[in-house]
Amino acid sequence: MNPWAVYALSGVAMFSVGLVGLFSHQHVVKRILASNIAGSGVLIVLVALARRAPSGVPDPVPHALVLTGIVVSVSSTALGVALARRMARLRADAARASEPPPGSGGEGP
Amino acid sequence: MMNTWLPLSVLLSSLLPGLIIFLLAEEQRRTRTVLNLLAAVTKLLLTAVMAWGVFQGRQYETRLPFFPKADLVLRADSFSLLFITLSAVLWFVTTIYAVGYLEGTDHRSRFFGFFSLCVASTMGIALAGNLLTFFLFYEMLTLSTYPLVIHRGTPEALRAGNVYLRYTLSGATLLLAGVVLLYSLTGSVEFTERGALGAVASHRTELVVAFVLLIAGLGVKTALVPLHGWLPVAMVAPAPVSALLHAVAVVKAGAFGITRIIYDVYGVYLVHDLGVMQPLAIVAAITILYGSVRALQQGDLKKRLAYSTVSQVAYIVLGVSLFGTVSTIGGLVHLVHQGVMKITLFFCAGNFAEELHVHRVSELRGVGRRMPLTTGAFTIAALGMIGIPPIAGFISKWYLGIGALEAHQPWMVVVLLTSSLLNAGYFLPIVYSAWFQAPREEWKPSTRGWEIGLLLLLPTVATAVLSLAAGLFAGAELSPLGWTRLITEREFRP
Amino acid sequence: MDVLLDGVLALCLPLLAWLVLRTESLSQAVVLFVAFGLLSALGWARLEAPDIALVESAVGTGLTGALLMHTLSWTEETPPDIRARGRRRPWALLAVAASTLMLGWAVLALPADSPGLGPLVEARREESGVKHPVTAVLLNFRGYDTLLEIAVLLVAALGARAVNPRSERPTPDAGDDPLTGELFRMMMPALLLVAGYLVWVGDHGPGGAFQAGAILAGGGVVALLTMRMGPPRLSSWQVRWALLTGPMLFIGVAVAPLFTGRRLLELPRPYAGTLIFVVELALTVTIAMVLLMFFPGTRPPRAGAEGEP
Amino acid sequence: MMGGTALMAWSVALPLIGAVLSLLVGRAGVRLVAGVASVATLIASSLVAWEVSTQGVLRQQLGGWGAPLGIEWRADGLAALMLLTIAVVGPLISVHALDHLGDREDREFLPLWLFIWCALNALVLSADAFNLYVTLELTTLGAVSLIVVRRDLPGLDAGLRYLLFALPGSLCYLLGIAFLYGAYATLDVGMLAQRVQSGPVTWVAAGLVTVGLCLKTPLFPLHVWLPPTYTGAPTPVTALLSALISKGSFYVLLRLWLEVFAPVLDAEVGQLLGLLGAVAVLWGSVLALSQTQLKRVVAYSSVAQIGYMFLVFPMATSGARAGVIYLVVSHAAAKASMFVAVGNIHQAVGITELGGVQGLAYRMPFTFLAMALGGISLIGIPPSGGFIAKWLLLNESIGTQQWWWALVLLGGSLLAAAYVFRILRGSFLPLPPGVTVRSIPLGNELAPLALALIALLLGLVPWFPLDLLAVGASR
Amino acid sequence: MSPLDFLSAAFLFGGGAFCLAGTVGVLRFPDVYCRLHALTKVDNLGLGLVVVGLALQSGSWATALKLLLVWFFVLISSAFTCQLIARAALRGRGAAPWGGRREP
Repeated sequence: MNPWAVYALSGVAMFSVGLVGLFSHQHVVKRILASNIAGSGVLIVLVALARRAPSGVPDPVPHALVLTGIVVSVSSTALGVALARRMARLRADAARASEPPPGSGGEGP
Repeated sequence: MMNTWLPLSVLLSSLLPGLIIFLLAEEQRRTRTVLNLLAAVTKLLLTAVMAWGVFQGRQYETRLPFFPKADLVLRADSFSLLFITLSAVLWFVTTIYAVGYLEGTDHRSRFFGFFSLCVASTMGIALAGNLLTFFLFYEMLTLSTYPLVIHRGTPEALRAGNVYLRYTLSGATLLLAGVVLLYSLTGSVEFTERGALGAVASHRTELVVAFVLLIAGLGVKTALVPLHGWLPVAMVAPAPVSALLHAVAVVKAGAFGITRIIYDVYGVYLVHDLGVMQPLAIVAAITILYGSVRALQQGDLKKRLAYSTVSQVAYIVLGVSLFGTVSTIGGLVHLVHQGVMKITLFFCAGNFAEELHVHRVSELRGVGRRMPLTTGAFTIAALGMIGIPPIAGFISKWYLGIGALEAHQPWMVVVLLTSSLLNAGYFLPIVYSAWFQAPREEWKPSTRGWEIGLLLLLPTVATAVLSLAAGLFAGAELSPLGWTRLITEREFRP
Repeated sequence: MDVLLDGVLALCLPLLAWLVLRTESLSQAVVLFVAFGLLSALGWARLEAPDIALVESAVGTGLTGALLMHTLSWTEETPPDIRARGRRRPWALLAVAASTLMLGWAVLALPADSPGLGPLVEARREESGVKHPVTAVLLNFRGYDTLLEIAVLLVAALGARAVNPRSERPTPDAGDDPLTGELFRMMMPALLLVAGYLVWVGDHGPGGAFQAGAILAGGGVVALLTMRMGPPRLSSWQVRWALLTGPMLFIGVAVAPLFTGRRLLELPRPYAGTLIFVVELALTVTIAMVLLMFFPGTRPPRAGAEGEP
Repeated sequence: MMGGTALMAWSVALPLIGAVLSLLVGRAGVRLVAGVASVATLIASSLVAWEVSTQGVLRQQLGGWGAPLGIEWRADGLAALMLLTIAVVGPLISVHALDHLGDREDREFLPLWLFIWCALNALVLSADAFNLYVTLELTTLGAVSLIVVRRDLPGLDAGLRYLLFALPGSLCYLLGIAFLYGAYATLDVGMLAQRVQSGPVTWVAAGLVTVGLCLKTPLFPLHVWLPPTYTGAPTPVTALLSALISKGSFYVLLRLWLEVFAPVLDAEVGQLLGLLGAVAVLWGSVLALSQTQLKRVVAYSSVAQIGYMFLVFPMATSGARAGVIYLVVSHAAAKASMFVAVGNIHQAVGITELGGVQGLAYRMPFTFLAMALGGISLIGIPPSGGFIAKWLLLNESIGTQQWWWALVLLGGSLLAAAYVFRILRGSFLPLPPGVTVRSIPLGNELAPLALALIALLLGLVPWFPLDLLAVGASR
Repeated sequence: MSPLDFLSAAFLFGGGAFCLAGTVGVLRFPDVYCRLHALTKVDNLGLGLVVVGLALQSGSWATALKLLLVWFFVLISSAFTCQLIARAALRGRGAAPWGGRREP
């Protein structure tokens, strides 16, 4: 069991935890966390593959892929979080609108 | 070849005006009527030219690229011309009738638009050179007739539309299945004399399955017994629609299709060899009897005519499915005769409803005094349907009878006789009560000179005269009988 | 000795992931998630991927963690539903085990010593005008991926900004808070220096536009949270130009060879290096700006109940 | 000067430049810049299609590096036809969207649409597995940002739901690609096709890629996000989603499956996908029949139509490939016209139930005609592209002795007829009393009609697209 | 094992011990302020020792300087964070500091 396989297996485990977590939780932020974890899992598998090179110098292509992968997963997480925040805000306003607001903060556009 | 554009131009002569009429505003009544009549006249002329050309033995064919290995083919052979002439003549007459009938109603642009599309698809069906083109126009016919059935926009019209769709679309699906089965066997199914499936005759089971699918698909439009439910229901449509479509275009398209399948796709020997001729004849016979019996029970005049159509069209299928030239002639000539006679009956029914608001048979007592000409036309057509010489109906039944004997099917003659008796059963009382019984209360006299608007009266009388002429001058070369004899002699030598 | 370290690290990464998802309270989950991010950064370091460790810790853990904590203050704490916890656990465990087994079977079936495209990159590295192999792959060999990835960033920024209405972006008031003011004054110059160094070092060592952009964004977030700077608004032209010079430059460089009959993104050999450096510099600003745009600024004082947990 | 390969580059670069410039220009010139960029891209795409039809398959090595190292583009007939579809259907929907969305939102709609257009063009041309991942991700994020463009609660919920289903899809796809790279040390689809052998890695990779892309397309068991997302999103965005964006992931699956996985995997897997497609057809149609909201009916019909597309996998012949691509293209045009027409009705009458269609034929004739033609193409009645696709697929299903797919096709089109005519039926009824009709700009009415005419044209002139598709067909 | 290695090993051990102490402190202390003490002071010192230990082993002044730089940055940021958390706890949540009594 050479070292790269250990990390690859742990990456695969993280991917499964993330994927199952994503589909089994209802709360939006939890699901975004889960998708992030699954993303890290995949990326760790990719880099673990790069580490197999016998010559010691790891293969740079997966590294570049993972860099792109991280940026993509960050932007999708940020978008998800922004949507979740906005929905929470709207739901809070809707809830507050149902009972008279003492003095409401800034309203939507 | 110079005449490659002729079949296409016949098709376009009703397609283009149809599209233009769609765009016309409701008030442009004059331009719409002129356009309609112009289209009808040009179609008549083109058909005449083509008929004369085919009579001389020339070949007209338009081939358009469609699939890499299958083209759209419009070919005018003698058999397709029979159907085209019938449609062209009757469409011309019905356009006049429709202009009169729909005076003052709304959405006429839409009506005439779909009306022309409908005739264009009928032309397409007649001119189709291969099975794929036939199927394309067959489906377009369904699409263009549906809006006509529900033209009035009333809830019953919509219900009738549902029933109509349910039948025709499932029929189309069966037909498509059959067509695809044949195409996957042979690659491309061109209509050729004495059948195009010689090469694959060995796949007997697939051929039988395909045949059953095709006939079932076409049977819906031909209103064969189990599949006829939509015809009486579709009578809710305005009179011109039920006249042209359900007496001529839609129903005949089915019968025409069955004939094409039997003679030009399979070839009469293969069909006989596969042993499917006999069951088809039996179904036709059952439809004939069933249609006549149900017609007896109908109180509403249009429903009665509808059921009579169901049985009459089965004559054509019967004639075609009997293994013999004489019965084929009988079947084919009945295609024309029944068209002319039935359209007269529907025109009369339309006139009665329009003028006197009479729908039920019982209310027709003494109508002869009030509308002599219409009732006269009704009588001629009714007698023709029963099969009394010299009107056209007699000739086709005569040939059918002899054909049945020649094909050693004596029980067919019995069916023909009983059906004629039944026809008499449901037509003669109407004729008798119309002429000889006094009306319950005096009809109010007609306000204008004639018993009904000229636009409605002339077409009725014209079609009655036509059915009489078809009977009297049957011997002539160019009469329907003469033309059918030409077809059978040229194409269907069994 | 390091097998033990790798083994422990590889084992506790998925365990920590499972913990993150199992805890009910959201704030705890986010904190655990940040810890998980740091551990995975350690993992990257162990796998000799310094570039990724840098980006992961700066962006994956730092900024995302800050963003999540920030969001927590807006979303109410959903009451933990005990009943669901019991029901979900065994089914989820089973699914995780099954998929890990299946994927693990495939991992073990992978060839153990295939060098991948490493030697090929090594052979053609000097043609790319950049010495560090990862930057060479990222910006020259597979430059097209990076071009599209910048588009991804812009789209995400557009989406996040569109959803974040103007009224909730508080205006910057310096305030006299000595603590944050001091922090801001000390940190900013250092951050700018480090970011500049990272862009420059990207040429021959682990570094580059993403890492530098992340560091800059970190500085920006500090400024944002300490009310020193309002969140960047697309309506002001400075923000737009800062955001879009990078992509425009990159597209220009990509499309230029088409005019001289060469292929898309075919950088001319002699000055490929300088071109890449200039593009990276501009991209750093873009990435920093985009990452900043994901932050909506501090939440305005919530009316009614105060002191949310 | 403009060689075929350069045109490919321009068809991707132009929308990207358009998007960036329209962001830069800000409120004033967005429509101008977006318009110019759209026209330029339309020209570039059609020229590429012309080059492919005349000179055969075009290839380009980006950055001048070879296949394993750099990224390669491959434009065969399939790619050219997709380019054309996107270039024609997309702008028509965006023209409609400009009037449908308020003026504030259209400033965000145009740049995002241009980004998505660039992503779709890149996706169609690219022959590199990881590059496909980036384009898929760009399309997904662009779609999410579009869905939430109105910032209302249903839109946000729809966007989040879509994001949280598309993300795992992309990750599964990425893990599948990682395994393929691990085993065969290349990301180029062409090289993968030569190197792939049957083995645990390939099976798991194929499984992951298929599950991932089925999540995004969405295929039946994974389609739960589609109806709420399609109804929550603003209508023009739903039109874009259903017509083009969902086709992107299916295109990737088709390309990978037919070129890389099919020869290696045994036929049962194809049969499974076909079976799922069949269930999707049944499920989508039955649910479409039971809906009362107009938009939900059309949304569920998307589930059914996507079910048809998966019938290509059991019969992986070139004829089936042509058939399914024809279905994709005609469904794009027809479904887009249906959704845009629904948008018109909602805008004009404000009723979202099926009753909203009542009396439609009189007051909005173009919209009614668009819905009718679109519906006919969905059912597959002759004068429409849908029929040609159904015909090709039927021929293939009987040709490869798998006649049960023919049953699915025929039964499905009957069900489709049921729910399409259920919508159209009402339009012949007279105008319901008390319904005020706001007149909508002509541009809005012509957009669905143009889309519907494309679907009709596909039915009348099938030989041109089919010849184009034959270019570079693998088997 | 040259004397340099012995020295760096000693430093590393010391650093490790302090970090352990800090963590135990975080776990055992009763309220947020004490835990902050443990976290900021003890762990930073532990980090300092580890950094020195590593610097001795690194062999080149440049890396040694960089390591020290790392320690310097951690020092600054942990100082500020500790202050901010304490202020938030005191003002925001009003958590009273622990009065030295042992809860029942």
